[in-house]
Amino acid sequence: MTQPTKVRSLAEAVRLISDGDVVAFGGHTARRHPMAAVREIVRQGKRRLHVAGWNNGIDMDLLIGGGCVATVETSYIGIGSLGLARNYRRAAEAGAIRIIEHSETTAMDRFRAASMGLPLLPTKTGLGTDLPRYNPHLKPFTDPFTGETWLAVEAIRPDVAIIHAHTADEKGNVQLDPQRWHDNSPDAMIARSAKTVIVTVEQIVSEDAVMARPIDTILPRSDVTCVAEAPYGAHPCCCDARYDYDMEHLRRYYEATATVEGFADWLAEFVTGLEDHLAYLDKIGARSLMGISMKRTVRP
Amino acid sequence: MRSGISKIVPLEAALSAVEDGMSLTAGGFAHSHQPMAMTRALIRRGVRRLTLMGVAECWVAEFLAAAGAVEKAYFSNFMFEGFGRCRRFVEGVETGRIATEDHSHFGMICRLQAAGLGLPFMPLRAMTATDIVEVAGFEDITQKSRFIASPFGNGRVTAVSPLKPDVAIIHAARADAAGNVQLFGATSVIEEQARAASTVIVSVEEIVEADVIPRQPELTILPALLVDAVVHLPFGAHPTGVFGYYEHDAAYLGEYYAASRRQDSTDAFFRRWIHDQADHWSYLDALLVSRLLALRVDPALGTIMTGQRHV
Amino acid sequence: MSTRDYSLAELLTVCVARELEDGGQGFIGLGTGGRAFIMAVGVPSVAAELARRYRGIDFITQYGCTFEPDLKKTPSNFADPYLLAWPSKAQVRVEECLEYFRRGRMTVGFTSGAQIDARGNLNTVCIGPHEKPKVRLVGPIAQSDHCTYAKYTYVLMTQDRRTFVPKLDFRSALGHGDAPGDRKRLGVAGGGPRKVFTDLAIWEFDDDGFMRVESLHPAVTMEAVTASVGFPVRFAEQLVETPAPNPEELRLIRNEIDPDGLFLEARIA
Amino acid sequence: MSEISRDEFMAVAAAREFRDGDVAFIGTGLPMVAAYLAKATHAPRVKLVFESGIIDAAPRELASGVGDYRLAYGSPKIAGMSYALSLLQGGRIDIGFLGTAEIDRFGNLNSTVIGPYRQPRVRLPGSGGANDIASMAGRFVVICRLDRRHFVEKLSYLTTPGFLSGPRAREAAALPGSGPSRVITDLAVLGFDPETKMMRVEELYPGVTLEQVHERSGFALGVADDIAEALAPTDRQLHLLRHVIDPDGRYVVAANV
Repeated sequence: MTQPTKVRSLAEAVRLISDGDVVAFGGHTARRHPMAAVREIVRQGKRRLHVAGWNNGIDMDLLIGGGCVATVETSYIGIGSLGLARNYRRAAEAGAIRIIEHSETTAMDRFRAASMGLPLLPTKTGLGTDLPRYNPHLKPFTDPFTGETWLAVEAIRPDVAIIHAHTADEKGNVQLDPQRWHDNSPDAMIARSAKTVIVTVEQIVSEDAVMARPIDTILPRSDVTCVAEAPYGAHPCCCDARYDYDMEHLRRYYEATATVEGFADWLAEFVTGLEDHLAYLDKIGARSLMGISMKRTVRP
Repeated sequence: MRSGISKIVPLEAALSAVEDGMSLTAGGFAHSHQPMAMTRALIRRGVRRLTLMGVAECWVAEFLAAAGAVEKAYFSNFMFEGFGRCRRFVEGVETGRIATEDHSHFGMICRLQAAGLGLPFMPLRAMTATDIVEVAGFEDITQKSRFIASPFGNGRVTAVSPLKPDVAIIHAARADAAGNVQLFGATSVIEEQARAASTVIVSVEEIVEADVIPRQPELTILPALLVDAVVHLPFGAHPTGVFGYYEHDAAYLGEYYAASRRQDSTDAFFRRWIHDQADHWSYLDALLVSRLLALRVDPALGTIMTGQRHV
Repeated sequence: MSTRDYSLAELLTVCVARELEDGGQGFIGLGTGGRAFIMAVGVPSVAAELARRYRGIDFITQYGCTFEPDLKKTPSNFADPYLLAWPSKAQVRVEECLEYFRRGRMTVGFTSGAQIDARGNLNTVCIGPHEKPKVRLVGPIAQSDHCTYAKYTYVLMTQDRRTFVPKLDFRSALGHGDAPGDRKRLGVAGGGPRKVFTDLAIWEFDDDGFMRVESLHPAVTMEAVTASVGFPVRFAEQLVETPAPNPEELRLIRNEIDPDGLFLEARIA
Repeated sequence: MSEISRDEFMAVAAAREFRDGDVAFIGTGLPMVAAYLAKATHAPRVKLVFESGIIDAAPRELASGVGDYRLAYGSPKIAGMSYALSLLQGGRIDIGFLGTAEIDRFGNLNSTVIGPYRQPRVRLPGSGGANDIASMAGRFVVICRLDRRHFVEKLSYLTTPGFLSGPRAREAAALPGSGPSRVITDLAVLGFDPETKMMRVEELYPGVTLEQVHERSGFALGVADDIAEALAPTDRQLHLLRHVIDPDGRYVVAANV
C-alpha cells in the first residue's frame, strides 16, 4: 500500500474548518503561532469560532478583529512586549465575545487530558478564585481517597487544531529543528487533542531528512490530518532559531489596532487584499524577512 | 579576546576597492556560489576596463563582459553547464574587444597559487607542448610559462608565473563580524583566489554570532586574516545557488541565456534586473520572495525536493 | 529620601535577598517591560544572586523553562531567540516547568498583579465586571499556579489606590482567600503570599491572613501609606524603617551582579 | 523498446573502458552515465572524482553537471577544484573522459578557438580541466561524434595533448599520462596504433560499414587487424540505462519505439 500524501495547500487545509468549530492554536506568547493559517482563516471569513490555546497573542487578536470569534479560551492574550491586545480588549469590553478564563496549567490540562484519552485531570489551581465561575470546564470534586477538594479540568476535544512547525515530510511526519526552544511540547498535546489536525511547516522535506533524526519528530503522521507548507508561516511571531520577531511589523499592527478603522485598513492591506501566504511574503519583502532570519541554512 | 572590530560594511563601501582598470578574480563555478550581487553592483556602478583572472566564474565573466566592463581575461574555462557558451563573453573575444590568455584549470590555479604562496613560479605537469604555452595572447609568452628541467635532475615541468589579482570577490555561506568565513559544499578555487588577491571582499548569506564559527572551525574557508570586508547579502549568489541554502534559478538562467543571443536584448535584461534596481533588496523584491523561497534545498538531499525516486 | 545613595530597586533587592531560604527554588516569569520588568524580573534576579554571594545560600532560579542561567551572559534582549541562546544549566519542556509548582518543589513564586486586596488575592484579568469590563487585561497567565502551589509568594508591585483595592474586580489568583483557614480548607498546598514589596513599604501577613505594614521605606510616613491604599491599613506593632543596603551589598550589586543595569535599570529589552 | 540506440552503444562502450578499481575523473554527460553503468555492473570498485572537488558521490538521480548539488549526495569528501586537480597531478587518477570540438589523428583536441587565436571565428569555452586530464591521467577516453567537422586534419588550436606529433612526443614533453586509449563515436569505437600512435577503427556498431566511417573522417583512419562488431548492450545494461541511471534520457537517448 502506498502511503497517502498529506500535503495540502494552506487554503485547502483551512477549508477543513467550519463556522462554529472549536479551533485550537499552537505556539505561545508571540512565538510560533500558525499565523499564515490565522490569516487564511480571516481570508476565508470563518465565523463564530471557539478559539482555544494556552498562551496567545496576535493570533487570537487578529481572529477577533477579523470577526471570526465567538468564544476565547486561554490564559493570556497580549502583543509581546508592546502591550495589551487591542482587538481583544475592544471585543471584551463591548461584551462581544465570551471569555473562558484559565491559568496556564489549567489551559494546558484541557489539552493534556484529551491527548491522554482521559475525561479530566485534577488540579488545585483555581480553587478559591473566580476562575471556576467563568470557566464551566473547571468543577470542584472530592478526592475519593483523601476527601480533599480538587478542581476537575475537563478534557477539550477541538474540532480542529492548527500548529506551526519547522518541517514535515509529504506523509505528514512533523519535526522541529534540533535547535529550538524547550521544544514547545504543548503543541503536540494540542494536536493530539483534536479531531482534525492541520500542521503548517516552514518547509516540506524529504523522508530522508525526517529519518535522519527521528527523535525530533513531534507528531508521527498518524497524529496529522494534513500538512501545508508556509515558509515564514509564524511571521510576525518568531520561530525558534529560524527567525526572530518582526518587531517593526508587530509595532505597525499594534498601532493599527488602536482604532477599528486602523485595523480595517491593516486587514485589507495585509490579509484580505492578498491572495495567499506567498503574496503576503512578497508584500512583507526581502529586507524584512532576511533581516529577521537567524538561520537559513539546512546545514548544522 | 574577541576583537571588537567589525568587517561588516555596506555593499557599495566594500566595492569601492574595485577600481576601473583593476584585475579581478571571483569565486564559484558552474551554477554555484558566484558573487552575483556584487557583480550586479559593479555593473550598476559602471565599472570599466577590468582584467579578469578567472577559473570557472562563468556567470561573473559573462555579466561583466555583457556590460562592456572586461578588457582582458586570463582564464581557463567559461561555459554554462547545460546551456553552452557564454555568448556575450565569446562575442567580446570574437570581435576583438576582449583579449584572452588561455590556461588549463590547473595552470590557472597554479598561477594563483604562486602569487598566494609568494613564489616566483609554480611547476606543473600540464599545459606542456600545447598551444596554451605556444600561442601568445596579450601576455609575453615567455613571461607566462617555461618548460624547465628540475634542478634535482628528476624530470621536466612547465613553470608558470604568478598572477596576483587586485581584488577577489567571493560569495560564501556565513561569516562572523570579525570576518571568518564559512562555506558548505564544494569550494571551487576560493582559497587560492583569496590568498593571491591583494584585497578580498566576501559577501555571505548569513552573519552569525562569534560563537558559531568555532563550533565547526573545519568549515572555515577563509579566516578573518585573509578577509578585508564582509557584506551581508542573502541570496547574493542568485541566480546561481549556494550549497546548503538554495539551488540555482534555472528559469532565470534560461531567461538570461535567451536574452544573451543579442546585445540589445541583453541590455534590456540588464536594465530590468540591474540598472532599474536601486539595490540588492529591490532586486530580490522584484524577483519576489516567494520565488526565492521555492529555491530552498532539502536538508537531506541538498537540492530542491522534487518527486522522490526510489530505485 | 533625597540623600539616599541607593535606588528603590536596590533597596527592594536587598530586602528580598534577605528573605530567600537556603535550598530554595524561585520562579521568575518573563515578558514585561520597563518599570514592571524591574519589579517582576530585575529585583528577584539580582536578589537571588545577592543571596547566593552575600549570604552563601544555595538557591535555584528558574526563568520559565530556563534553569540557573549564567547572569554574566545575560542577553540584552529577552525575546525568545536570545533566551534560547542564554547559557544555563537546563531548559526543560515548557509544561514541565510549571509542574515544579504542582509537585511542591517551588519555594518562591515572584508575582505581581493589577489589583491586590487586603488578603493578598490578586487580579490580572479585568477591571470592571467580567461580562463587560472597563479594561480587559492580559489574563491569569500562570499566576493562579504560582499562588496555588508555591511555598510562598512574594508580590512585587506599585502601591496606589488603583492597585490596592478593598475588593477585586476578578480574583484570578488565590491569596489568603476570604477568611482565615481558607487555603487549608481548600487543600491548597502552597502557603500563599508572604510578603508584598512596593515602592513605599514592605508588607507582611498576620495570622488572620491580613496584610500589614512591616516596614516603611526611608522618609515614607504612615499617612502616606494609608492614603495610597483603598482598604484600612494595619501596621505591625514594631513598625520599623526598611533597613538600608549596606556598602558591601551595594558593591556586589553594582560592580559584580548587575554592572550594566540590565536588571535594576531595565536595560533588557 | 528492444531496438538499441547509438547513444546506448556509446554508453556501453564507454562503460567498458573502466577497469574495476579504477579511480576515474568524470565530467558532465555521457561519461557520468557510463561510470554509473560500470559501477553497477563489472566495475563496482571504481571511484569517481569530479572536477568540482566532489569525491565518489552516490547521487540518487542523475546530476545535470559537475556543479549540480545532486552530485554531492552521499559523497564522503567534498573539497574544491584545486584538490581534485591535485589528485590528477599526484598520479591518483587512472582514467579520464573528454569531449572536444576538434580531434586530429594523434588524438590531440581543441576546445579553445576555431580560426586564429586572437579574434577567432568561434571562441570556445577553453581547456578547463581537459588539458590537465589529458596530460596527467593514466589514460583518457574521448567521446565525440564522428564527422568531418570534429575529425580534422589540423586543429585550429591544440588545447589538449593526445600523442602530440606522434611516437615519443609525450615522453619528450614529460607528460605523465600515457595518452588517449580510445575514441568512442556514434558509428564506431576507435583506438590508436601502438607503434604509429595514429587513430584506427577497432569496432563497428551493427549495420555500420568501414566506408561510412572513412567517409565521415577528415583524415585517413587506420583499421585494426582484429576489427570486430561492437558488443551489444546486455539486457541488464539496457535496464540500468533506461530505468535506473538515465530514465529521462538526458544524456543517453533510447531508440524511438
